Amino acid sequence: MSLFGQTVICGILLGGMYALIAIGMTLIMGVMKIINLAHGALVMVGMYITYVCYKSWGLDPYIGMLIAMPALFLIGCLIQRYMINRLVEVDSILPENQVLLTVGIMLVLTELARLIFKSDYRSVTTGYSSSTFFVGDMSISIPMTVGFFIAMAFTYLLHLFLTRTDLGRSIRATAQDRNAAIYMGVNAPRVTVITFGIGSALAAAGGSLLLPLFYLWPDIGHLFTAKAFIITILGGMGSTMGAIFGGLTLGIAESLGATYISMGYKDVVGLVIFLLVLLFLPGGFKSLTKR
Amino acid sequence: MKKTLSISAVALMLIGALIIAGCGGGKQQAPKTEAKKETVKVGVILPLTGSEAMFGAMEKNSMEMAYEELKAAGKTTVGGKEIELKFEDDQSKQDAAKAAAEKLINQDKVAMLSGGYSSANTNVIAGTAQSKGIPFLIVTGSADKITQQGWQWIFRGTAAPASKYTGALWDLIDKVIKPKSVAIIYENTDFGTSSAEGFRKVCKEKGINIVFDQAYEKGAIDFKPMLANMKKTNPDVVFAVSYVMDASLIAKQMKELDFNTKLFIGGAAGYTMPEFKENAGDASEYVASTTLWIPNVAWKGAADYFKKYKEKYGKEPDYHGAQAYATMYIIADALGRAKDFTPAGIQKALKETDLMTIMGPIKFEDWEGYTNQDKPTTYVVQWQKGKLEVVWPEEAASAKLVFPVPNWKERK
Amino acid sequence: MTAKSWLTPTIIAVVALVLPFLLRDPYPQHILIMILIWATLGTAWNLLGGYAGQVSFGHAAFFGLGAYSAGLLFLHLKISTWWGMLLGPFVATAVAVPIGLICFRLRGPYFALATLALGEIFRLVFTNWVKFTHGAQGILILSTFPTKLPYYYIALAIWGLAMFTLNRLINSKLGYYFVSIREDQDAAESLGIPTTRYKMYAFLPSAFLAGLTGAFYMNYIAFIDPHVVFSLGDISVMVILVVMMGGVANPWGAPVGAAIYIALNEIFRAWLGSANVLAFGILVCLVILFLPNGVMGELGQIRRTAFRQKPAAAGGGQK
Amino acid sequence: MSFFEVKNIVKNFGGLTAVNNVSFTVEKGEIFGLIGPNGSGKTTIFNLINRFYPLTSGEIYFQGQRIDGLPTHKICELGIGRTFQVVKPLRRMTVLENVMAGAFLHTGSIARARAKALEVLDFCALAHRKDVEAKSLTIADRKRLEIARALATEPKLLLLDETAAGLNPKEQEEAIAIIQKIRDAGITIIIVEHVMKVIMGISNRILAINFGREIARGTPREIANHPEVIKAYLGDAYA
Repeated sequence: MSLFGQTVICGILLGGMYALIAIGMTLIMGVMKIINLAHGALVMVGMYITYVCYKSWGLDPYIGMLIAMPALFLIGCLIQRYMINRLVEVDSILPENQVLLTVGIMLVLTELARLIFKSDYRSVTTGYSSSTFFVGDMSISIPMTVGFFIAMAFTYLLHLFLTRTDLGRSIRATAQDRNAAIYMGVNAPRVTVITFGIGSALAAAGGSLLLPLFYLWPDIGHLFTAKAFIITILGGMGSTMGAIFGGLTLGIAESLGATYISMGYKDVVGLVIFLLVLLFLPGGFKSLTKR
Repeated sequence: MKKTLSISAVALMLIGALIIAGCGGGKQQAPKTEAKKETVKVGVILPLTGSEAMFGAMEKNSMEMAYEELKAAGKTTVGGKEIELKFEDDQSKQDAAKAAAEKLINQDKVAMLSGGYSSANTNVIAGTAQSKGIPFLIVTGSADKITQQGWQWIFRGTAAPASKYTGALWDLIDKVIKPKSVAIIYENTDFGTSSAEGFRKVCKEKGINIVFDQAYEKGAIDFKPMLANMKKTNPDVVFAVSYVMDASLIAKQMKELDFNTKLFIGGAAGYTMPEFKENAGDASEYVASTTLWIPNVAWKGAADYFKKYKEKYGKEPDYHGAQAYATMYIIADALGRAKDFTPAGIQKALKETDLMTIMGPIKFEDWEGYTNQDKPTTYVVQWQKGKLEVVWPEEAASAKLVFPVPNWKERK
Repeated sequence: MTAKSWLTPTIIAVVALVLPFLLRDPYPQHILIMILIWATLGTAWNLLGGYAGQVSFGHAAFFGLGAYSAGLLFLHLKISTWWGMLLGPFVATAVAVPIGLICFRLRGPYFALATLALGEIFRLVFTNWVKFTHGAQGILILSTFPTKLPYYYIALAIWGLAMFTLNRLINSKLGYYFVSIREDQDAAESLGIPTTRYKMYAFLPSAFLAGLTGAFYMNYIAFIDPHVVFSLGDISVMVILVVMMGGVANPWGAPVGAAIYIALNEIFRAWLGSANVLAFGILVCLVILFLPNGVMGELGQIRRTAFRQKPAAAGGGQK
Repeated sequence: MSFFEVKNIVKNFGGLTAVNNVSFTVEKGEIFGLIGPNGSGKTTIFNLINRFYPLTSGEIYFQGQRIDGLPTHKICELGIGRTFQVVKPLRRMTVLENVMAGAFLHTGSIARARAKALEVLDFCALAHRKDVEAKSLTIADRKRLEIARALATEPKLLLLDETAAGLNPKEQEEAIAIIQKIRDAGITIIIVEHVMKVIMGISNRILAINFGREIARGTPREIANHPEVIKAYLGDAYA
C-alpha cells in the first residue's frame, strides 16, 4: 500500500512540474493552433538564464525565475513578431511549415546555448535541493512541492488574467475564432505576439522551478517538448485548468507505469493515453466539463 | 512549365554534385603551414556537436594536448613524416559518422582511423574501416560485439568491453562484500544493457540472488517509482549503470526515499564524474563505482595529465579524456614503429604494441572471443569526503572501503 | 504523353547512371547514395504529406520497420539482410494499415501529433523489447560489397521506383483526389470522394517506400539501433524539412531538398566545425520564411507573380 | 414514395437544439426553397442531409432508400450534390481541376473527366476562367465554381446553399438563370437562400423555419404573406 501511495505522490508532484511547462504551450497552441516544437528549447533558455543568475550573482533559482520570465517574454515576443507572424501572412501549401519554422528556431536556440555554455552538464545545488519530509513512510520532496504550488498559483493567476482583463479576453476571443475576433476589432497579430511572450515566460518559470532538482544541458529541451504536447492534448488546447489535469494525469500514469510495468516503458504509457484521448476525446478533458 | 521545373531540377542537382566534387579536392581544410613536410594523416571521428558533444570535446582536447607533448618530445615525426590529426565531427549521429569515415578514408587518404565515442557510431566506423581494410583504434566505444566479430583491422586499447568493466569488482565482492541479494538498474542504451548483461551472468554463476532487475529510459526527472519498488525488495547491494545526470538523480532520490543499502555500486560511466558529485551533493558520499581510470591511479603521468588538463581547459577531465590522451600515445608509438605507412604496416605495428600509458599497459590480444582487445585493468572507487578514492584492488588502493555504508539518517 | 515530357526524365536518368563514373572517389559516391536515400524517403513522405496533405510526424516508424525487418532476419534466421528489401516494405505497409485507420480519423495538428506519438512508441518498444530486437545494442553486419557502385545503383533503382510510383499516382484520378483532400477535406467528401480510403491509397505506398528505404539503409550503413532509425528529430522531422526545403507537392521537391540537405550538411560539417548545426538551423528558418513552398515550389510561384492577387476574403459566416 | 423525404429530423449540439423535428418532401423536378433568418438552422439541415453531422434522431430517404447513416461520399455517389454557403474552393487547383475532381466520381479516365468538366464549365459560363487557380477567383465566380463542381458529380438532387448571397444584382440575375437551366436539365433542387428575390422567383414550394422549427410552408406567395414569416424576418431585422 505504501508503495502505491508513494507512487501516486511522486506522480502528483511530477505532474505539477509537467503542468507548469505545459501551461505555456497550451496557451500558445490554443491561440495559434500551431505545434510549437521550440517550446522545450524555450524552457532550456529560461533555465540557462536562471543558472547564470545563480552562478554569477548567487541568486536563488526562485528569484532568478523573476529575471528569466521577463527575458523569455521578450524573446517569445520577438520570435512571434518577426518570424511566426510573418509566416501567417504567407500563402503556403501546407500550414505545417510553421511547425518546421519552430524546428529551425529550436535548432538555433539549442546550438547557441551549446556555443556559449558548451555541452557540459550544469546544475544548481541549493540547500533544499534534496530535502524531504515524510508522511508515514512516504517521502515527499520539498522543492517539488513548492514547484507544485507555484504551478497552481501561476495557473490561477493566468486564469484570472484571461477572464478578468481586456487583454486576456482578447486572447480568448482570438483563440476561439481568429477571424471573428478581428471583426470585433481585436488586433490579432499583437495578441499572438503577447500570447507567445506569456507562453514563453511560463516555460521559463517551469524551467527555473525544475533547476534545483534537475540538471541542465543544451539538448534538455527535447524532454519537455514531448511532455508538454501530451499534456496540452490531454487537457484540451488553450485550457489552463486542463493543463493542470493533463499534467497530473500524465505524472500519475507515468509513475504507476514505472512502478507496476517497467521504468523503460513509462513513456509508452503516457503516449498510449495520449493517443486514446486524441481518438476518443478529441477536445481533451476540457470538453468533459462543457457537456 | 513542367519543363522549366525539371530543367532547373537537373541544374540544381548538378550544382549540388559539383559542390561535392569541389570539396573533393580536400581544399576545405587549409594546408598546415609546415605542410612542406610530408605527413601521415590520422583521422579522428568524435562527436563535436549533438548530445554527446561534451565528451567529444573533452577527448579532442586531450588528444591535442597529448599531441603537443609528443611534438615537444619530437615523437610526432615518424619515418621522416609528421603525424597530422584530422578531426571530423560525427554530430552524435551515425549517418554523419559513416560520412566522416568515408571522407577520411577515401578523400583525405588517412593512414589510420581513431575516435569513436558512442557504441553506435563506433560500430559504424568500425564496419567501414573493416570493409576498407584501414586500421581503426577505438577510443571509447565499448560495445562488446565490436571486438567480437573477429575483425582484424579494429583495435581497442583504452576501452574495455562493456561487460568487463566490473573486473575488480568481482574480487571485491568475493572477498569483502559477499552480498546475498543484488538489485540491478541500468539505462536501456547499448552500454547499459551490455554492462547489466555481464553483471547478471556472473551473479548467476556465483549464485547471488538478483531481486530486482530493470532498465530505464535515460533523461527521466523522477526515478522514485522505480526506486521505491526496488526498496521493497531490500537488496544488500545495488548495481546501477547510468549516464552522468541520471546517476546523480538516482543517488539524490535514494536519499530522499531513505533507501539504505550496504553498498551502492555504479557501473562506470556516470558515477565517477565530477558532475555527478556536483549535482548529487552529499548524496554522492560513499557511492562506489567501477572504473577504468581515475586521476590518482598509480600509473605514471595520470596525475600530471589531470592537472595539466584542468589548467589548460579549466575543467576536470574524467576517464574519457584519459582514454583519448592515452590513445594519442598509442598512435604515435605504433606509427613510430611501423615499417611503412600502408594499412598492413600500421596494423602490424599496432598488433605488436606493448606500451605503458596513463591507462596502464596496453597490448592488443585475442582472448575470450575478442580480437585485438586490450585486457583492461579496472578499479573500484568510492566517493569519500567528496573525493574519489581507489578502494580496490587493495595494492592500488588510496583509501579503505567504507562498508557497509552508514544509513542516510545516521549521517551528519 | 508527348516526347518532351520524356526528355527531362531521360536526361536525368542518363546523368544519374554515369555520375558515379565522373565522381569515382567513394566519398562523393557515399554522398550521392545518402542523397538518394533521402530523396526516396522524402518522395514517400511527399506523396502522403505534400499531395494528400496528411502531415506525418512519424515516418521514422516505417523507415525503422523496414530497417529492422532486414536486421532481424539476419539476427534470428541468419539470412542475408538483402531479403529485408523484400520483407521490409511489406511489413511497413502492413503496419501502416491499422495506423492509418486510427490516425485518419484525425485532422490537422491532431493527425500530426498522433503520428508523432506512434513513431515514438515504436522507438520505445524497439528499445525495450531487448529479447527480440537486441534493444539499444542494435544490429551490426559487415557490408556486402567493398565498393560503393552496387549500393549506388540499388539506391538509384529504389529512387527511380519511388519517382515512377509518385508520377503514376499523381498523374491519375488519385492525384486529383489527393490534392482535393489536402485543399478541403469537407469539399472533397461532398464530391463523393471517400477521403479515408484515398488517404490510405496515399499512405500505403508511402509506407512501402519508406520501409524499402529503411531496409536499404540497414544494408548500406550496416548498423542500426532504435535510437537512430526510429528517431523523431533525425528522421521523422528531418524528412519533412527535406521536402519543405525542396518543394512540397512537387515531384522534384524531395530530390532537390535531399541534395541541399546532404550537401550542405557535409559542407557545413567540414567548414564550420562545431557551429555546423547552428548554421543549418539558421538556414532552415531562412528557407521557410523566404521560400515557404521550398525551392521548387517558389520557382513556380515566381512565374505566377505577374497576375498574383490577394485571395478575396471568404464570405462571413452564418453559424 | 417521394423522390426525397426528410422525416422528423432533430439535431442537438450539446444542450442546443439546432434542428427540431423538421419534416418535408421534395418531388422530382421541382425547386424546393428553404428560408429562415440567420442561424435558424438551414445550413444545418444541409449538413444533416449529406451527413457532415450525424442526426440526433429522425430519418432521411432518397429515392426510397434510407440515407441517414451513410457516409458523406456515399450520399454524393447516390446522386445528391451540394454547394457550400461559405465556399470551399480547392484553392490551389485550377477551376478546371476543381470541376474534374467532381467529374472523377463516374470515371477513372483523365480524358473523360476533363471532357465532362469542360462541358459543365460551359454550362455554367465559367469556361473562360478554366486555367485560373481557384484561390484567385472573384466571389461570384467562386459561387459558380461551387455549382459547377457539384454538377460534375451528375447529381439527381442538388442542394444549393446561399448561391446568390454577396452578389450584385446583375450577378444575381445570372445565378437565377443558371439555377433555372439546371432545373430544366432535369435536376431537382433544394435551395437555401437569403435573397428573397431569388428564392421567391424560382421556387415551386417553400419551407420557412426559425429556431430550427418549421413556421410555415407553401407556395412562394403564401409564404410571403405568412404572419409568422414576416415576424421572424422583422424580428431578425431588429436584432
